[in-house]
Amino acid sequence: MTGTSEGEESAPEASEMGCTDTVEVAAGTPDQPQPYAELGLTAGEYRKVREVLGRRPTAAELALYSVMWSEHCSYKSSRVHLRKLAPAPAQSGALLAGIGSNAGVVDIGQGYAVTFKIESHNHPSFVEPHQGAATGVGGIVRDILAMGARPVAVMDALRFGPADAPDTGRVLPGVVSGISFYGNCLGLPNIGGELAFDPCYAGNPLVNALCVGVMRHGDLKAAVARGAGNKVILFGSRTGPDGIGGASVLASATFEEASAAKRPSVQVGDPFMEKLLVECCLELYAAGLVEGIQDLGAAGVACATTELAAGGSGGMRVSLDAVPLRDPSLGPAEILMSESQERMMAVAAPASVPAFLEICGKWDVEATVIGEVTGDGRLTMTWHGETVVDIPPGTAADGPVCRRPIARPADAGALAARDPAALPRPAGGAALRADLLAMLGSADLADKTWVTEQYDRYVGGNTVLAMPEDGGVLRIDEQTGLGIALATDGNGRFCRLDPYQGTQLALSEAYRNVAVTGARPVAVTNCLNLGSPEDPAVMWQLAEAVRGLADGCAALSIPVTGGNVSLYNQTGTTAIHPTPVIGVLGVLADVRRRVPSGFAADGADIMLLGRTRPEFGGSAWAHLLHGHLGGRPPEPDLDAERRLAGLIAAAAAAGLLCAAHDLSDGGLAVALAESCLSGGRGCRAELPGEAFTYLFAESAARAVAAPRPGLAGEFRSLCDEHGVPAERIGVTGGDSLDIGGCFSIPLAELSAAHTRTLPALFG
Amino acid sequence: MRIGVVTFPGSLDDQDAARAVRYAGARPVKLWHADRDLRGVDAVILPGGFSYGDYLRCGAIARFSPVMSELVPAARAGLPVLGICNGFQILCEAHLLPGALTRNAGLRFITRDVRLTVENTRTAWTRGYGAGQELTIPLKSGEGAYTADEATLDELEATGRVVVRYAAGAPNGAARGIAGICGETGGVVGLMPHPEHAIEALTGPSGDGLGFFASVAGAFAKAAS
Amino acid sequence: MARVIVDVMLKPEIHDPQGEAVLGACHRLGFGQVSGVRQGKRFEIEIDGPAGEASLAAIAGLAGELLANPVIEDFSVHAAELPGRRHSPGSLRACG
Amino acid sequence: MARVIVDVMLKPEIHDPQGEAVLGACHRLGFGQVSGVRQGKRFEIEIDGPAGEASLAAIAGLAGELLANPVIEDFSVHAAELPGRRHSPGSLRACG
Ligand SMILES: Nc1ncnc2c1ncn2[C@@H]1O[C@H](COP(=O)(O)OP(=O)(O)O)[C@@H](O)[C@H]1O
Ligand SMILES: [Mg+2]
Repeated sequence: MTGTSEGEESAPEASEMGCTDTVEVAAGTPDQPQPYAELGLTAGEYRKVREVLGRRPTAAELALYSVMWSEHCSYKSSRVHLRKLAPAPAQSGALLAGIGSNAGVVDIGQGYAVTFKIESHNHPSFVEPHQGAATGVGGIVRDILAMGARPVAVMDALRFGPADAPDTGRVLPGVVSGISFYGNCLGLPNIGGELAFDPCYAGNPLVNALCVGVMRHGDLKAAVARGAGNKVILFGSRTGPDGIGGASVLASATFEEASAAKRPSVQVGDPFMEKLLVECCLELYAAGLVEGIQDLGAAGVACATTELAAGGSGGMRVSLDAVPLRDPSLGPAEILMSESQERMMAVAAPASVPAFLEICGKWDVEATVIGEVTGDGRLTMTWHGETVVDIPPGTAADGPVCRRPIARPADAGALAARDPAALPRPAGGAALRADLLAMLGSADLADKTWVTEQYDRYVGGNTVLAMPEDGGVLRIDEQTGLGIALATDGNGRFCRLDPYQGTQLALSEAYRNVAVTGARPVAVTNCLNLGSPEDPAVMWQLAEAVRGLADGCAALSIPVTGGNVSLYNQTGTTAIHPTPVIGVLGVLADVRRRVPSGFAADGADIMLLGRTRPEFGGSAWAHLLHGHLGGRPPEPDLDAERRLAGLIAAAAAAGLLCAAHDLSDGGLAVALAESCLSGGRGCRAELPGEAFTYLFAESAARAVAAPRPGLAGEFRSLCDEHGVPAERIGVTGGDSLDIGGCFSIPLAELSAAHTRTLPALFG
Repeated sequence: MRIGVVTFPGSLDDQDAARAVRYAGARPVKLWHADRDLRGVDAVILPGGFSYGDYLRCGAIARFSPVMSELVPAARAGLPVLGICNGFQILCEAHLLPGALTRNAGLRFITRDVRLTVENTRTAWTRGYGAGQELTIPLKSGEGAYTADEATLDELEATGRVVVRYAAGAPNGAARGIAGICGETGGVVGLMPHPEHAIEALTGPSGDGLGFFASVAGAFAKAAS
Repeated sequence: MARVIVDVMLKPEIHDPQGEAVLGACHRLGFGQVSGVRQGKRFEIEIDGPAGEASLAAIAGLAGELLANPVIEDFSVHAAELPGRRHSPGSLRACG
Repeated sequence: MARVIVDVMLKPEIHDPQGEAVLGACHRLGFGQVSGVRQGKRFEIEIDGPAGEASLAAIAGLAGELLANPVIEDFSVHAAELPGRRHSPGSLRACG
């Protein structure tokens, strides 16, 4: 047995030299200066803490409030805007838990529920790419675990500076190896993600990780400390000096400050411990021993205790001496702020404690009772027998709300006026051919095997579709074939041009990626990556992105179930492109009906679905061939997206399709090339109009679909029924991509252009 | 018949191995690393994963588990044992198989569907295959390069103990393209690629891997009839 | 020809799950007297010319740039006592 | 309390892709005087009691059984000169 009982004194090191800043001391020394600014609190916030407490905070309380009120934990700048995302009742029918929980939970039928969420680990991944990305995966997995679910898969959405920049050569391989190391070692298949490059991410890569979990309806867990007398148990890794100050420094300040003054120690991930923690938690849940549970992420014990206490009705008393330490010199403030990984906190009835500790012992997971639930509505903590924290937990958990100034960026007009129509267009087949090969060979559109080969996509034995498919598909139930599909998408260029429409385009794309697998999209998660909220232009981007997402989800009738906001993504005064990354979850009644993206059969008609317009603002063609960003992004058409998704779901369920692939970056030309390469066969196509526009425009709500030979007529009628414009543009087969009247590219040449780029860059 | 699947702390493909056993018509039996008990099973699978995190060396710590103290003598006495990936590493560390698995040549973890040639169809786990049959099965490992001294390699070759070989060159730098080997009697087999991830086209690149499980199950079915 | 050794260890404040896993295994194997383990890397580097101050300084530069990750690791550099010496299994040295 | 060091290196005849990768990187970074690199592991082991002959022998046993795989690796064991010594970045030692 590894547990010890509450209050068992663990030989206190004389770290505080007998001068612990207790509540009593604080009350008697109101004028003692405190380093609130160094901890990231403003003078106003510090005053607010004093007001709430009716005295100055103790050192431990100051640490606690500073991390809880950091941008990262409190969402103080974004909260007023995020309220718009609360779904209307019509959207939220299938929601079992929504925004406000660790992760939203969606009913997918047959008694199953799915929980999923995406979170950023951008700044830690810049400082230490391998460990930063690894612990990013670990953190989001614990969020899913805390909902009562078994984590079943991960995804990663990555954005870096220019592919050939030296720092990208440092950051990218490290990030990928970190995700690979942690996810593989944890046994979670990686079923998809993104990889994009843009100079705006050079000093500020984006590392967003998504985890999805599955549970039975009755298994839902909540982060609440209920029932006076119930015990609070901390279990998992010991608490060490990892990332102390990380919550406030790493996640809320700019890099210059962080590296100059207070570079915090890096958190190191232990996926083996996380695997034990996952199995241990699931066994504790199954045994009915858990009344409430919370993962420890940013702000560690401070956050877990305040959120559990604030979630319940009573209060909580904690003995910080009982927290098992890896470094015995840590004091109360450091224990509260430590971001040591692979820890969870649970509330259990006293009678359950022995069984709880026994299960932890079975999994070699150290577990310690550190406190209990009380009825006094206070969160109190003791250190060496003296009270060092005594606060109303809600005041720390809720945090301040800032209504920051908002202003449309000064360059918005000029940017919109820079119309891509003025760019020189490729004239003639040879030029079109060269442009396509250049695009396919660019790091953005190149084959991503160099990355995805480092991820285990097979573990678990339920992966039905994964990279390079549009969406990842997992089997949930072996008997019925019930399954889910997931995709994440974001497009910083579109959002830079218009964050409202750009966000809707990201939503549309993720929705469409899920739809083309044959799944019915049911829910949305999101990670809003933006610059400094102190910049009114960034706040405008945030407000517009949220408004776009809210309106988009209402139009598609699917709820936002949760997400994450990452601010201060900038280098100096230059913010990244606003980059909301949107994750969409879909459901397949039977995964045996899933639709792959590759042309895997000869002689199938190729249908172009949707309407193509000369839309090039923010397009891959303008960016990759001309380094151009300007004009208007493509027009989102959510109604058309909905019809397209309905069509493919119906066609897939009826078994009409052998392939479907959505059109996005690089338009039809890139989509056809990808379907040829992943299916291992060519195709012949005739363009229904002006070649350049048909090949490279990025109009939304489009896909190519290949009905099974002999079923094209049926598929056509279904297109009419769903009101989706459909045109037969060609047929699969042969060993080249042949665009009638334009060009022909042998598959071998296409494949070489597509596959050599990333290995050449990263070894 | 009953086939045991051992779960070590950090085992990941134990569910998958159990599913493969089921698909092959046999009954999977869970074995726990901390129990000195094989529960009377007819064969044992050591599944893939990262036992004890594999931080020291793959399989180095798992080798000392209580269950291994039962398994090693049982295997020496003829109990069929299949080690997949981490299981192969454990068998080598436990000296049930010669040689060792070292870092991939490219130093990166590789997940790739590889083609294998079955070279030995006399083992308990491969007798259902045809000699020279090609299989497409996923490989997923970071320390998968099989290594042994030249004398051992020569002996493995001479005695037909190379069970499966990479058909198109080893993607990880394995000596002589060796993907899997067997012990002296053919009851103990270890391989780096994952046959349990190739038991149906829905979730794998093929159904080619099912033969490993069907071989051992079929052998027992025959013996029982 | 000389041999220079670079030892790279995680900084003391950085969590070392590898070392912890080994420590746990030591205890299970009955080596109860072991109270802590840290696992790091050792590089044996052959250089042209002698292992004088200049070479050691160059190797230290290399270590800081390539062999160690200064964000989480410390390193030390020293000349090997016997260029070309091979570690033999179980050799006991009382040097440091 | 004492500290014992166990160095584990791949046997010379075993291919060392990590060492080779480091060698290649050395040359790319302009450290042309480096002619060979082998990468191994270093364990810093804290033991209760002094690092006398008996302890070193016990640790050698541990190394042979657990820390090194004798099929592919050699190891050596020695007492650390200063128990509790911390590696500082770039410290140069001429000992060995
Ligand atoms: N962009 C967003 N959209 C919707 N909900 C969000 C967003 N960002 C954060 N949330 C929600 O706010 C809550 C707090 O988020 P977070 O701090 O990331 O959770 P945790 O405490 O589990 O890490 C969660 O319910 C999360 O889903
Ligand atoms: Mg959480």
